[in-house]
Amino acid sequence: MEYTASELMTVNAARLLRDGDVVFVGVGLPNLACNLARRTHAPNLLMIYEAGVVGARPNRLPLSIGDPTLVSGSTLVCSMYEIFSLYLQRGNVDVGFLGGAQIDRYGNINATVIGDYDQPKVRLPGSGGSMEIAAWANRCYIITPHQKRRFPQRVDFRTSGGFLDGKHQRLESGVRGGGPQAVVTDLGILEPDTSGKMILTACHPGVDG
Amino acid sequence: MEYTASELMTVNAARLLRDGDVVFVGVGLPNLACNLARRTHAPNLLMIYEAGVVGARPNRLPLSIGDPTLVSGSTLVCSMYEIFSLYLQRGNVDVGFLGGAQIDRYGNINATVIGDYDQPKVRLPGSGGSMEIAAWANRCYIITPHQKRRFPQRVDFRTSGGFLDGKHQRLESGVRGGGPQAVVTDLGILEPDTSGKMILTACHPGVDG
Amino acid sequence: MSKLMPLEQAVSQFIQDGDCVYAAGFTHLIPFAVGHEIIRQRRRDLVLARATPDLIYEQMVAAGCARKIIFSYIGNPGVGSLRIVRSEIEAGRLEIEEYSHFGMISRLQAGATGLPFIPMNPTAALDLERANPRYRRVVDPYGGGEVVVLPPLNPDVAIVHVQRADRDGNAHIWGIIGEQKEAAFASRRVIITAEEIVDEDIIRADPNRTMIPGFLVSAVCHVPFCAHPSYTQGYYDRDNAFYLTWDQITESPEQTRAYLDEWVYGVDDRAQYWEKLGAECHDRLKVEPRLSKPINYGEY
Amino acid sequence: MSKLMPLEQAVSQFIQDGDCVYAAGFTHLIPFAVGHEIIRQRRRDLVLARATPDLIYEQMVAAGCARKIIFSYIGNPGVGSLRIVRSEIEAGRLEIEEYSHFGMISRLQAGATGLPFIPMNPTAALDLERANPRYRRVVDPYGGGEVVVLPPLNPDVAIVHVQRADRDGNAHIWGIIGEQKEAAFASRRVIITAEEIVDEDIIRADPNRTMIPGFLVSAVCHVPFCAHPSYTQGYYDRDNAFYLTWDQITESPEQTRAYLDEWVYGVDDRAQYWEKLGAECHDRLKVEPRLSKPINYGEY
Repeated sequence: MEYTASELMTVNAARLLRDGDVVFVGVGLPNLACNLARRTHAPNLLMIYEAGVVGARPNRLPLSIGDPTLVSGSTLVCSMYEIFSLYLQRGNVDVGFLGGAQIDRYGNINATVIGDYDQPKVRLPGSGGSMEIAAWANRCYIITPHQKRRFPQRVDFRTSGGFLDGKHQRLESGVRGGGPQAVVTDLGILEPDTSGKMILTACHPGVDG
Repeated sequence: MEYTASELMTVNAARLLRDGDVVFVGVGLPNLACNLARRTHAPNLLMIYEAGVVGARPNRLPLSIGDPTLVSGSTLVCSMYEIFSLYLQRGNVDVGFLGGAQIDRYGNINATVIGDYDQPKVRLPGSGGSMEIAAWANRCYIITPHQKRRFPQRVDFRTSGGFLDGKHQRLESGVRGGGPQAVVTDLGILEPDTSGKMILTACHPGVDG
Repeated sequence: MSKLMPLEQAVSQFIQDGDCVYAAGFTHLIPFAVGHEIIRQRRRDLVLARATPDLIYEQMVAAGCARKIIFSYIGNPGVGSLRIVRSEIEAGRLEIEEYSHFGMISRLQAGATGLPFIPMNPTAALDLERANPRYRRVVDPYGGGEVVVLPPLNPDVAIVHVQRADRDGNAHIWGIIGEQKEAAFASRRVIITAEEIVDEDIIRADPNRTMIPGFLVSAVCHVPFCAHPSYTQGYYDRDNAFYLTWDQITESPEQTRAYLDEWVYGVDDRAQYWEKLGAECHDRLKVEPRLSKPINYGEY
Repeated sequence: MSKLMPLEQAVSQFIQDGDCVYAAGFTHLIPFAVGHEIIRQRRRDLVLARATPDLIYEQMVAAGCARKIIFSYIGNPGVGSLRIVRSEIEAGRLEIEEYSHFGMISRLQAGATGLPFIPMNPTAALDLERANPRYRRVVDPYGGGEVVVLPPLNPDVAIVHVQRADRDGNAHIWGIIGEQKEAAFASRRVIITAEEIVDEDIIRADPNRTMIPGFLVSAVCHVPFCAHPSYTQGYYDRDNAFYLTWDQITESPEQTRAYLDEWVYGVDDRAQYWEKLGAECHDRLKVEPRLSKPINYGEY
């Protein structure tokens, strides 16, 4: 059977979802993974979009996170303040998906800037919803292509916090969510060890671990 | 022409309203006064009810502040948190009406308790919306029958603040609203002097000032 | 996942002695049928939270269900006082925790949004702040002034009556929407009662109308006329006459007991209660239709 | 009191050089026609606030209207980066003030509700808090932990596109409702553009649908297709193709200038712009109806 790296990542991300999970969905791969999970092992998966849509049933693949196909036929639409406060901050979100330009070994993510913040080499899009998703979703999954430049020792800017400088630091910080539970790449899956370091725990077929 | 004391109070209260005023309306006499003003000199008066109704056009006299006749045909309905925050706290309310069991000479009102708070002689209904209306509406009008027991030197409990112990105190407190602008009774009208004391400025016909 | 069950089961399963209960609804949609079922199941030591305790909590207090009330206005709206609640407080037999409306609703808002406290602008009326130690002050870190703050209210159970819900608990509410949404998100468990149980397609045909998502909900109960003597916008009118009658009933403890015996203990459920109210009452509370215009969501 | 006027007049009268402008709408209802009119009227030194600057602010930045942007995500949603905004920031020619989405929207919420600051739970990602001095911390007076706080955002002008409004500015919005309400209440002036101007009876037939009350509104403008290449739920689709095309256009300054010359400076108003888009585009963005069911408010 043939498949692309992206299809493999989608399948692996879908497998991390459990039936009944409330998922804060982004567009692209997480959206595909959620729809795959909902049509296979997790029929009661509830998809929430940061645009304020709950229980979407899109008829087409949305380009943007605020596509009208997410709204028509959904269960509930609310304001952005509500989706971030009543749903995410209140602790009603089980799973969040994250990505970014740089990810360090503790799952901290940079989506803001390469180089210095005030004189950036490369200005990236910034946090969007990710700063709070990383903090408050019960479980976070990071999806990213496995390129060396994406995995520096230390990210240039912590847009969203993983285990900070070690799992104890996240616990001491008192944020409610459990932090990154896995990094899904096109080569395999990394999971945190007891100290919060991301360790390769699965290699995809044909990859030399 | 014959009229009751209550009708006279209604007319006098209506006269205090200006065209275009946004009024936080209570049931009973204030509701009548607003409807009278809207049908005479203030056609653009906007009535807001603490139940969350904006621009009501009641077909009948509502018994309660949450009557369904206030909703059908109104301009906007929102939640209680919104009516108190987006409208009242934000400074969008021009006029509030207040009443209470006791009113002191500085327009402070007691609607909470006669006697000691922890061992009350008479337990009254409490603040409802009045604590914030008194503070944040641009102008407040107090409507009350003119009975001696209602005008003590000092109220047993300050449910809502008028000029406190003098106009300078209210100014120093930094609350946004202008405080009580008049007390309308069945005998006449009292208005604050420069120190914030309520002084009889008008006597109704037949009343011996 | 259907959560549809009889109200009797929902109360028995999700409301325990000692719970903090928030029966939502500002004048509108007050879930009287649930109050009556709680009385019939003889729950005790409840902490009853509501901005306006109204007749529903007065009846529960009269029946001995409550240890404490949390409130912001204890009157019979448009009529006068709540005689029983008032005399129980004056006698020192009912614990109180008191706020202004905005304070009460702000506590729910903090509870619903997961905040440890919520700020309000000061009002210059300090006596309630002094009387209730939950009111505190915090310095504004930008201007140097102060704000008044309150902690979240997170009831054990919210009871929310709605016009229509699907079996999963997704609920449409219109008319006065008071604090239903905030109460549902703030509480650990949510019981929904509905005038109508509808197919999820009806809900999904107007997602902007949905105020409560089903995943928060523990039980969905089909209880037509649940709100009487309060009302359900578009379904039946407020029974203003009963609010006036209640003022007379509560003039004596005997009359109050007789009312509870006949109208609460004496009926099995809301269907029997409504039947017993009779045709004159049904006619009086009937409402002619006044429909909104449909809106177009578009087929995308 | 009718506030109906042409968009040209509304922009000329209510948007001044140096103003802080909030063009509302998360993906949905983005008021592009107003952005173009601002470009045509050559406003300068604007502070452009929006959670997602999107193409509307990129075009205004390219046209030289902006001194600064306040934002939480500068991408071309679903496509990639906003090349011009990005390069202006990298070149140090555009001042920035940056938040997360929740921080940005919380500032509007504080502005809309009249609070001096608003609390959020900490996120453990400290770099943005350090980079933007408006982020501060306050000790929770109940638990001893800390909250992150932000001050209110009170723009000079909010621009809000809606499905329908009456002449007074009372507006119905459905579909994604992002931050329109908060932006309107937070701002000193509000410009409403509407796909349809309707009789007030249409608004009053469904008061729970009204998000913005007319008394906040300075101007109401009838601007069909105002949102293209964004969309209006139920009226026309998002022009995803244009979002992809824009990514190519902005590969060179010449192409960008040519676009502005042809599609902004080269047309008088939105009606001409829409006409110029042509039948193929109109057809592509057409939407088949999908109607909500009417609800019953009742005749009381």
